[in-house]
Amino acid sequence: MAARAAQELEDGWYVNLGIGIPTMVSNHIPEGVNVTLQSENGMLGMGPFPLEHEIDADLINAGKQTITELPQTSYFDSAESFAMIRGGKIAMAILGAMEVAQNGDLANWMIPGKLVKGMGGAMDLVAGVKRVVVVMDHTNKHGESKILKECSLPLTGKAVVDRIITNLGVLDVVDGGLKVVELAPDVTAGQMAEATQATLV
Amino acid sequence: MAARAAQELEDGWYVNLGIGIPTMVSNHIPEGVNVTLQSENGMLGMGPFPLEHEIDADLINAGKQTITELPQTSYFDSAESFAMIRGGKIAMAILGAMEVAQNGDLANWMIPGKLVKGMGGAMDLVAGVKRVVVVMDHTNKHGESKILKECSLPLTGKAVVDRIITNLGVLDVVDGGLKVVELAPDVTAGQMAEATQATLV
Amino acid sequence: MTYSPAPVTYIWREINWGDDLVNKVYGSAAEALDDLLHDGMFIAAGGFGLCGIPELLLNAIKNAGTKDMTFASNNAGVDDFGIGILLKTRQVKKMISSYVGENAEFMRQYLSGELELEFTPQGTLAERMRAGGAGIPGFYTKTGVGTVIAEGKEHKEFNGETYILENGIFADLSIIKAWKADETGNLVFRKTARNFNPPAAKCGKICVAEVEEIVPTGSLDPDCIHLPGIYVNRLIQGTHEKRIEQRTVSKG
Amino acid sequence: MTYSPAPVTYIWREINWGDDLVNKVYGSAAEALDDLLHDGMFIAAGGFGLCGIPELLLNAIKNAGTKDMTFASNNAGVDDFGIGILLKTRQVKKMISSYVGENAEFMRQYLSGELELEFTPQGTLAERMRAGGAGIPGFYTKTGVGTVIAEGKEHKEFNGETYILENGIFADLSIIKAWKADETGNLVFRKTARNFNPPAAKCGKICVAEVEEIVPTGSLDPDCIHLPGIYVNRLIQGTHEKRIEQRTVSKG
Repeated sequence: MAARAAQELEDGWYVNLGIGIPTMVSNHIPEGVNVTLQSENGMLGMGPFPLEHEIDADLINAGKQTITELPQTSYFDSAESFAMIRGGKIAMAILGAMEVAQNGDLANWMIPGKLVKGMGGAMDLVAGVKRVVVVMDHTNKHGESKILKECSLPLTGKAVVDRIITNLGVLDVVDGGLKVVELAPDVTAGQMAEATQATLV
Repeated sequence: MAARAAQELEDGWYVNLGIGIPTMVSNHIPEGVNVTLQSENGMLGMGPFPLEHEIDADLINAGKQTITELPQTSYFDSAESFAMIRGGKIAMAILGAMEVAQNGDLANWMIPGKLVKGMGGAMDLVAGVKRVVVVMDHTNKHGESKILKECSLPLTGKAVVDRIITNLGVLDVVDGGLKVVELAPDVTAGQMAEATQATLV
Repeated sequence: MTYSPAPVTYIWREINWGDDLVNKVYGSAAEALDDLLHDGMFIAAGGFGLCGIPELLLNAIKNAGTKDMTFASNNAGVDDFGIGILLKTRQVKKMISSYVGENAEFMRQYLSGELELEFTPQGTLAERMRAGGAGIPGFYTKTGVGTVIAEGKEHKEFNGETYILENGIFADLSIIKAWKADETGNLVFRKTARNFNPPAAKCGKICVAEVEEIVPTGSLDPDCIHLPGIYVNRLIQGTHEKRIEQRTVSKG
Repeated sequence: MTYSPAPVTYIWREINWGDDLVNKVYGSAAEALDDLLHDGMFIAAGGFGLCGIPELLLNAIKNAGTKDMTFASNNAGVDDFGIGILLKTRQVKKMISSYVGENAEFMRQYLSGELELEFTPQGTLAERMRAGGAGIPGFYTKTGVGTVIAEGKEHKEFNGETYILENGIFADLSIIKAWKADETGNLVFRKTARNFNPPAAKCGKICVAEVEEIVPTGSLDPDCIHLPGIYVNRLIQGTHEKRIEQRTVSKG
């Protein structure tokens, strides 16, 4: 999925990759595609993890992991960082999700009754960036679809998702429901339909 | 008046001196009083006019005059400059005026029917800084009081002036009117009262 | 798991989002603006007085002959420099400014009704640009309460004090001037020539910057980038007149 | 004309505006905070995770024993570092944060009702601090529209889209951490340790900064001051642990 998600990236883009699965996307960015990664704690041009001797407590990403800088890196404060996010300057965000609805509603920050850690920058990202791509398993551990007619969990954003990439394929949010754009290898249209509660158009 | 106005300044203050008469204030800052002048075009720590060979087109004050920097100088953009003004970080502004009313209303930016140049940063300054001191002649060229019960000209700010320094003395805006704080040398209380249309308390 | 993708239809939330982030350096102001200008457009411009103005881009706009433009710019230049050159050629329909005192042609057109003028307090103008760039369509300020500026605007109480609602500025194009850029568009300004350039840069759909020098990527201090390259879509290098409005000196 | 002034009665618009701009350097965190702390106060703190947090000032607040405090801070530290140390001693009544996942004691107190929590999206929190410091009591944002965050907040349409009103944060005290300062309080931050420190600094009535090094005034580049000294009332220099939350490395 990370590799497939990496194919969403286009040369010259500024993108934000959410904490968790999507950070793996950066390991699969295609040759010749030069993207600049934003880290919402205040950095454009996020580099790879450091070598042991390069570790710097003042240089972390939004997941609080130690990272490195690149020649084009710039640093700024959190107000400026979210000004560019909210202002639509980021071309794309790739995020994980608990549930996505066919109208693009996204739930990825809390489960009522369970430990709530907070939304961090997720609500800002989905409200602000130009294009939101979700990367997640198609179903939960009980085999239930995470792609729904309506989300049951509290929302992170309303009608914000543009595309969903799962282990079964790629779906786009369009008028009236979701459109299957690709099927993963060895996945049939029937399997996709069966694993999807949302309306496919 | 500039010398008297300079006595308003206290050690350690950040102040903004308006364009015109008040800039002369900076020539009279008392010994031992270390104030930092803000220039609203994006500078703290405004220095004196340059020597001929020091002139720099990239270094001007809000009056578009060439100036110099000091060891403590910092530069920033206009949004940041007015963020600190609006946010009340500037201890005092000293400004010129056409009219001041007894409730602190200030008019200093336009005369209806005459050429209007614009308010520049004056409305932001009077709305934002902690203390507003006006320096002006007590009367206009027709001998009419500029210190009024109510302003006749369009306002720059409503109830914003704290103190007025004129050629006749110093007045403070208090409940119910203006209080004479000082009389200039050889000026009597009667002369002050006669030249002031506003209520003196 | 990897698999080959099928052809893809993108669903953009906006169309015009800056399609040329890779090759940002253009040969001239005219080339950089080539496909961006159209009559009736709304441009945000940096600069304070004649300091830090995008003089090369303004010249190119004059030469392009684009008409009926609205400019958000703190000042309107002087008769033969800055936005003044576009007033002379009647290319400007409306100005959003805080101070236009140095421009006689401006005043003539304004008083004769040829030119629209929206006076905005200087700090409100800077904040409106910054807000537009930050996705904030409106904010409350005390500036202008009780003055003509507040007329027709929503008033609201916060903690017992009255504030007015001001709107973010969203421009079609930003034109700005910086000191140095790297090839990715990271910008550094010099002294008070920074002024309105960063907020103006942020509020346009596309931003074109002119600089005195383009340096190799990696040679600017990443802790000292005034405007990150994400805000800069196109870049030109050129020679600037940098005219001085008021030459004031101390006695030596 | 000059004449000698009579005694003067000042009319302050606010009382508490920072009376000690001249001698900004204090000997220790405890001394710098001495007369600023009181039970029930509202503190804005810089830092993201454990990066760039004012660790010396937090320790001094713990030692001072100030109670019932409200903190606006993106995170709540971990159990034995950052704001976590004040949670352990039950000095905090309420947190305004976007993410508190790393703190078990926090969760225990929150779930048991001992601790109030106001979740604010990270960008909204940063902007609310910046707004408070900029004299903006409210602004509109799309962030959180249609979510629990929007409940009870004013909704307003701009250009056909719905936004919610968020309020500026006005704190009693700001505590922040920077890399270098000059003696006038001009601050420079290092890499991603800048984060919430500038917006947190701006929204307090008084700001106390801790730095790794105080350098002579004039030795910082005036074009590269991240936070001008006007925002910094008091200053201390000290040694920082700078704990790392997630040590992640590449294979060499």
